[in-house]
Amino acid sequence: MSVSEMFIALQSVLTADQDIREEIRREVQALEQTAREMLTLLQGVHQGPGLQDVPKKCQKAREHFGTVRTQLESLKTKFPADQYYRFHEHWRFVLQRLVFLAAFVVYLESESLVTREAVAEILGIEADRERGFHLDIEDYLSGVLTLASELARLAVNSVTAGDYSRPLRISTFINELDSGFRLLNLKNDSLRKRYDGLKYDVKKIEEVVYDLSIRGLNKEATGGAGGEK
Amino acid sequence: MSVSEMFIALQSVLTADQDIREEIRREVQALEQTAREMLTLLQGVHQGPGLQDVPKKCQKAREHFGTVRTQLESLKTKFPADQYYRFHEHWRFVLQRLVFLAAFVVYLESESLVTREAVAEILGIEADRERGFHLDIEDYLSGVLTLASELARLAVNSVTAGDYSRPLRISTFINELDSGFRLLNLKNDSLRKRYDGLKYDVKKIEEVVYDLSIRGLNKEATGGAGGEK
Amino acid sequence: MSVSEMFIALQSVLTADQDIREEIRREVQALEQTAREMLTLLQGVHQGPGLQDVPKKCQKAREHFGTVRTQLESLKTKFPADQYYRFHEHWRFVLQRLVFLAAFVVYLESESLVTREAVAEILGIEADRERGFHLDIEDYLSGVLTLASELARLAVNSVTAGDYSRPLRISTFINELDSGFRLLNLKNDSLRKRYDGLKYDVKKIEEVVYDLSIRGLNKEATGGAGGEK
Amino acid sequence: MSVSEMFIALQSVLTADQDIREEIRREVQALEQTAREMLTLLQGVHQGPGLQDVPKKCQKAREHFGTVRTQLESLKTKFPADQYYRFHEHWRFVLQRLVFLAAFVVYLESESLVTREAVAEILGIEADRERGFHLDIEDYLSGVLTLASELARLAVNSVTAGDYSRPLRISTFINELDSGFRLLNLKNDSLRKRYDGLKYDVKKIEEVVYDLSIRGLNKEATGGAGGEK
Amino acid sequence: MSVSEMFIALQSVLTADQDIREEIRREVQALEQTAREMLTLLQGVHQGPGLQDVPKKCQKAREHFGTVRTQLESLKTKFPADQYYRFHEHWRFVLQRLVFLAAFVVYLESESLVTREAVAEILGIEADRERGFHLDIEDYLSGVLTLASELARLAVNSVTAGDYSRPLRISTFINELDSGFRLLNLKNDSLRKRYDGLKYDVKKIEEVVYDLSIRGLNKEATGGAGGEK
Amino acid sequence: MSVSEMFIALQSVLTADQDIREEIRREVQALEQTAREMLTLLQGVHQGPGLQDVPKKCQKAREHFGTVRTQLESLKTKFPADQYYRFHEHWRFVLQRLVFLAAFVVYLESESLVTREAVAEILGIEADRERGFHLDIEDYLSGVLTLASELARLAVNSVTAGDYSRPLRISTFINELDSGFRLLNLKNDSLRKRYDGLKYDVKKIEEVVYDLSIRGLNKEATGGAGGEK
Amino acid sequence: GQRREEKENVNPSSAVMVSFKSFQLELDTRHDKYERLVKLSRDITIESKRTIFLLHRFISAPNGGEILNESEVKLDGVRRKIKQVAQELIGEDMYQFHRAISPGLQEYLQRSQDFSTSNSHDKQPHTCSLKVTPVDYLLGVADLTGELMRLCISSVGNGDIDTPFELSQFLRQIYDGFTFIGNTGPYEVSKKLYTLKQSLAKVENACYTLKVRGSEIPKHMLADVFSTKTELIDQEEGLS
Amino acid sequence: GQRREEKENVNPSSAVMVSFKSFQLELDTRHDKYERLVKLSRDITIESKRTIFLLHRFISAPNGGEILNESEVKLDGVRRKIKQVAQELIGEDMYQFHRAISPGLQEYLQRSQDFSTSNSHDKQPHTCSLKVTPVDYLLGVADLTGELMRLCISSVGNGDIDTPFELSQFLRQIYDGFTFIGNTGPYEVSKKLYTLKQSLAKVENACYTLKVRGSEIPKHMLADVFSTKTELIDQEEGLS
Ligand SMILES: [Mn+2]
Ligand SMILES: [Mn+2]
Repeated sequence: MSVSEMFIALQSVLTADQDIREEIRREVQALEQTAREMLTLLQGVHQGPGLQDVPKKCQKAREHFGTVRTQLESLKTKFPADQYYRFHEHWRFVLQRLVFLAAFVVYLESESLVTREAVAEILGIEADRERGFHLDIEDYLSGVLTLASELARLAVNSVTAGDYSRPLRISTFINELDSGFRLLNLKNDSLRKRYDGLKYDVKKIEEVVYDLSIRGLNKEATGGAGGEK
Repeated sequence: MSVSEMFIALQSVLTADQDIREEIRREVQALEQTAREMLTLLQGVHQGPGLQDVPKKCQKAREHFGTVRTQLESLKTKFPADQYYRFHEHWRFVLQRLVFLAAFVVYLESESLVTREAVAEILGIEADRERGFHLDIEDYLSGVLTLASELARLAVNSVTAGDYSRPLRISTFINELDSGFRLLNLKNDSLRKRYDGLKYDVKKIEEVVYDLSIRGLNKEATGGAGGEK
Repeated sequence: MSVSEMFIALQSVLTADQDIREEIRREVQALEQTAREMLTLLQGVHQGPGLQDVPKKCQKAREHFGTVRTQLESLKTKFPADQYYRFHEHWRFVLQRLVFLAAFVVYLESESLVTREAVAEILGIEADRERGFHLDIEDYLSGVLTLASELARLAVNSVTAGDYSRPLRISTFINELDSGFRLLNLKNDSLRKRYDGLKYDVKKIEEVVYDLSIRGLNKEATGGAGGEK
Repeated sequence: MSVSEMFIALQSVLTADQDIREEIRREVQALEQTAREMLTLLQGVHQGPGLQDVPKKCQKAREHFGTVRTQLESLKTKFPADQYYRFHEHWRFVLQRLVFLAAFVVYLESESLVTREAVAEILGIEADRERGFHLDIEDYLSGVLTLASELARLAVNSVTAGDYSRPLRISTFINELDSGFRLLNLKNDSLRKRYDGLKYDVKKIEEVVYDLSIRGLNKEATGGAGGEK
Repeated sequence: MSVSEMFIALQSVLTADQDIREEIRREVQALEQTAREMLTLLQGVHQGPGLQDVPKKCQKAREHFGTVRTQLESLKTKFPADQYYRFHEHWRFVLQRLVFLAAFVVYLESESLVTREAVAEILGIEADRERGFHLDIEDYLSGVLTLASELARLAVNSVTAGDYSRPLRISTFINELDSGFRLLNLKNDSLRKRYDGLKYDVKKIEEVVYDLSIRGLNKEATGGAGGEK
Repeated sequence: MSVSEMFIALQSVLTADQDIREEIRREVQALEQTAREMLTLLQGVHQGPGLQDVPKKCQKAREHFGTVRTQLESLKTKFPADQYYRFHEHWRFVLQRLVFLAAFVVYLESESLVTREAVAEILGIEADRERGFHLDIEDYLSGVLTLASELARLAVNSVTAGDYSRPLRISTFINELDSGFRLLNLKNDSLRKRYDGLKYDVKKIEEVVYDLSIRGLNKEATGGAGGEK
Repeated sequence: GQRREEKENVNPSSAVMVSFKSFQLELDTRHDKYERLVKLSRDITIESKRTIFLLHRFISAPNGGEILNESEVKLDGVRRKIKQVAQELIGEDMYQFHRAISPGLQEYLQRSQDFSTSNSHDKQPHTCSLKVTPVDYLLGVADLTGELMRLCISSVGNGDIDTPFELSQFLRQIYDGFTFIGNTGPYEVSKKLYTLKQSLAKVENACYTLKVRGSEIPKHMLADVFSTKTELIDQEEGLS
Repeated sequence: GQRREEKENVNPSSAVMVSFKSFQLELDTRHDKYERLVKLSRDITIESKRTIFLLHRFISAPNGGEILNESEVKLDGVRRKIKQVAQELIGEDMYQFHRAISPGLQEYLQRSQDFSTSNSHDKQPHTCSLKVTPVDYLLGVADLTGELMRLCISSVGNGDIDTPFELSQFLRQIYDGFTFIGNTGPYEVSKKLYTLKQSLAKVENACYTLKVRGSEIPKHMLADVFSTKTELIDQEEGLS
């Protein structure tokens, strides 16, 4: 093979690579669009009457996840299965966002933390690297951290909407999450930075709980919320 | 044509271009001066008694827009109409600032979002690219985002001034704006970055509303403000 | 018109803009591919035997320019004619490269400097801003400067290939070019910086001529080359 | 005069210049040491009990200014009076810092903005360029901007220390300063950038005042502070 | 004096300063234009027949210096005499270039190094700081270093033009210059860096002389050149 | 020890460190001055008659090394003996230059490579780290590389001066040096970069030898040089 | 092209070649040692960071010996590495390899100070034969303030309202100290001032928030707060 | 300051805590592997560089088995390290750790190409289970051209005047190849174009010099040159 033939071959490899990236980018854009729609839908819970139709919003979100699964299914076909990390950067961001959305829906439905396996199932991908297109653990954790700050915001808006019990339950939930994260040895990377933000979310929720407790609203809440939930 | 004749011809083209830029720069400086004066005028609403004479401030600002229109009129004459984007960078920044000022005045007057068409009219330019010196859509959006952070500040200062109803109305307005922006698929980097800031403005305003709610001041507000508005 | 209706309208404008950019990018990529092929072709003149088939290479390059014209023709249709400068950045680089290629071919054919009008004709575009998709003066100059450094390299390699007359002719040409550039009052920073490089090209070529002179090879050359040219 | 004699003469000029710079550097180092000591002293006001002995701290700082005056007096003697701008860079930074310190002391004493003339007097230098070693206007403005951010910090720490009236007064002061700066048409890049920071200081202080207002602490403050001031 | 009155006063000072800078910039542009014309004129010596009419070129250049003197005279009037170093950066570059041009003319006329005093006289300014608008020593040295690299180029081109004696004389001159510079203890970074370039000029010229020697052309030269000079 | 006492202690350590550095810098400046004088002295060998009084120049240089030894003796006393590498950067450059000067003198005297031990002795320092202020191996090698490029220049100038045997001897010497350096595994640091330059020196000398040999001057040389040396 | 004779070879046993062979050995030995130190430094950094995380866990949930044991094990590992570094440096000028080991040492210092601030069992610094330069020490201290800031925010989140005030006091002293040193130190130290200022601001803001929200207790249902408090104290006692 | 109750502790055996414990293990394992690979990559880089130096020595003084043996030993070391890398990556997605191993691999590639260009004994690439990405390959090639340029300059210095012309041919082909790829590859590749252009210019200048100086032979004492040449050839034969 002559030098110039070799470079022609190399260029065709590079071009193929670029084409793959182009296709991946297109798929990712579609995913981002769906994610944005879900986000708009779920943002509704922060506004006054929004907390009432949580179940309906969750149901609608679940339908969107059907679209997401189809889109991810299509994404998988765009590149060789064993080169996940070669193209990881392309979908990393949107996958973290989808993890957050799944975790938010599951939290709103059952006030529990979605497991990595459960998110993978909701998104129609694998939890385990060996088995195919999977959910990287750092992306899962990153999505969970987004949930934490969304819940801090929800605690604030629940009070505005007159629901005094939810902040207390959020507080318990977030404390457990915080303890979980404390177990991890994070490097000085983006996850570590985002984890530092969790402390502020915990602090914010603690302040809401404090505001409720000094006004005795926490008891009222505990009473009232029992029936609501 | 000899090489040197050719270069002499080229130089005369270059000189003409430099002269145009010089003139544009002068016009833009005058616009910046007017914009700065309007800003000082409107900043008054953040201070104690400022909220009372909002109408008067708006009226004065409207007068300044007369000057702006004259200055923009003059700017238009400095370059061929079809070379808007050749010189766009020169006036981009001041135009975004003027959009913000117009949007702020309109909000203070009617608590509504100024449309692109309306801003264009206030500034005496076109909303439509084909019709001449126009308002680029990204510049419009950038000005609107500045409005959002100004309103977050206004929410805070309204409470200080004892007006407890305004933050609630600002909250509704900003939520609508946020949903609007979520409809957009922003590619432009600087705009996207500025849009990320909107999230903080929304949160800030929600916290103000929370502070009012937990102290029961929001009810008080709705009562008192009904008449005020 | 509600806020959300307004933003839907804005999004459609933004989408249209993004689509235009996407299409332009595709056309530019095709142009870059052609330009790269021409470059590889013309770089052949630096190879020992390459100087022999200069005419053949030039002819082939001329054929490539046919492709270039078609591609530029297609590029023009992708956006409104009066928005040249809105999208200028997209094709600026490839256009400079094409100017260089045209100037190189013309130099190899006739040892003269291609005029801006002639380049425009080779590329099938306008020399004059008012008449449509045109060749910006700075892009023309930038391409010409690239020619200068290519000729410095050619002077060296001509000697290696045993052609002692070419460097002398290149030297005269480049000196004329240098005088031409000195007539310009360059403000554009990137162009000015590139112009500073011309000085080194001039010096390099002078040193080649010196090496030939001191060995009496310049006389030999003038003799032999008279018939060759 | 031979070349070497000429260069020997030149070297003696260069040496003289280097000696001047060396001496200036030494004086500036001494000034920096004094400035650092004053800073450590005045930072004490942020400590809980620090606000009590503000008068004592100011008095001590005033004594340090005696040292500063002596040091500046010595600095002046190190170079010809008409070469201020030749060596400006050497003392620029420390002079800005001293302006800040003077402005801080004056604010703490009288809650007013020190004028350029007054700073010059405190430092024992001229306000007026023509009269000798003077205070450059940009250095004065830069020092004043440092004051603004120090006051933002002071507002926060005053509240922590239980002084609820000070933030209100700081807010009024900083708003006046902000309006003042808006009258300027800043070209100097570094100053303009620093001025952009003022906006954040204003906002921070407004939020402190807000926090006090919503808890009714501002009224309490005005009552208590009336006598204090 | 209120804060706003104070800032209005400050603005008027700032405006005056900006106006001065604007005027200086205009004068400097005119100087640059003249310098560029002289450069084109003197560049002619590098080309074949150019060495013959050196005296005529020098005479013409001398006439240009008349224009330069008028322009510098005008520049001086634009700012107070004792603020030379406040605006030094504006004319620094063009002054270095003019020093080079003067040094080149003087070298071509008499093959000697122009003194600082002589340059100052040619430019119609002072050599001595105390006496007014003067020639800074570093700017003088910088211009002289430019002469060195111009002479390295001239040595090369002299050989091409068949003048074998000039390189030998240039070699002696440049060696003297190099020894002169080695007497200086340069601290100024940009000057030191440029001085490092002198080493290459010296080496280049030595290689030209070597090329002549090994071919016995240096003897031929000394013979032939004796009459020529 | 309180925190503030601790910082006072730390500052005094830092100040002491700075004082040491200041003193070192002063000593190094003196060394640089001596080195510059020696350089001017030895540069004489490149010029026409310079090659004749090599022995005298070497003797004078030897005297200068007396001064160097005294200055290095003084430098050693300025810092703790076991912290050589803490301050290494300060004297690294001048030490490399002194190594070069010593190596140049030794070469001129005996046409042999000075050993590390011998340089150390000439400079009055240690070759061995354990025994005190020593000569770092990389500094030694760096100085030797400077010698190589000085010899390349000397080869050129010897020919000009009519000494045709010296280039041949230099060639043998530099070839051995090149083989030596080839044994080293250099990191991608400044030494590696400087070593890359050696190849060009070897090439230059080879060219001189070639020029001599095609003219048969090498034999003449070998004959003539026997007596000369 | 024409081919010309290659040059004669250099005698491989000449004095020059012999000495360059010894230079080869010397340089290789030095580079190898540098490499080993870089690797040790990386290990020390990682293990020190993990120990810090461990301590944050301990502080937030001081439930016992398990974590302390684990941290002792980790610490032993780090100390072993440091001993290795010290051994590599026996008879050497440590400044020659300073760049290789500095990052690890700083991280270790930070960890060991963090530890001694929060755990009184172990206040004395570990004796190891390594000298710590004042600059490394200062940089370690500056890095420590970042961890303390995190601790402060966590404390507020955990309802602990004393720690922030204590920490703000301490951080302010460190900040004042750095201000006092200012630009007399090397660039790296003055560069830290900005980060330090930000950390301090976060802690001061936390204290401010605690104060402001604390100001409301007396006015709203004061009695209720007290009863809640008693209740919770009872609960707490029941737990312990 | 007032002290408030600390929050109740989180149950350490809750589902969340259990899964986070497993996350801890997974992350630590991954980071440890990354660290090991970084260290291996550093070793490979250093040893590859040393092998390159060895080969330059061989080329300039091809006096035998000693150097070739030494280089075989070194090569074995590098191959062992590469095998270790391959083992670490068994069952892994190599792109996950690409950043850790890429520098070492590039240096190794460069070395092995350098070797095969100059030594026909060993033309086939070593089989190891590592896949090399085209980008790493290109970067390795670009780096190789730097070494070849050095070789070219050395050749001229050693009086070898064929090698430069051969090398210039080869480098031009590589340069044309990179030009052809242009900006279709990632940024790192197009960034190399500039360095490559400079290396090529150095080689082209060397050829130019050879040509120009060669042009003088016929005119000056032509016979003498021939006699010298014969003389030297004799000498050379005597040596071999
Ligand atoms: Mn740390
Ligand atoms: Mn390499």
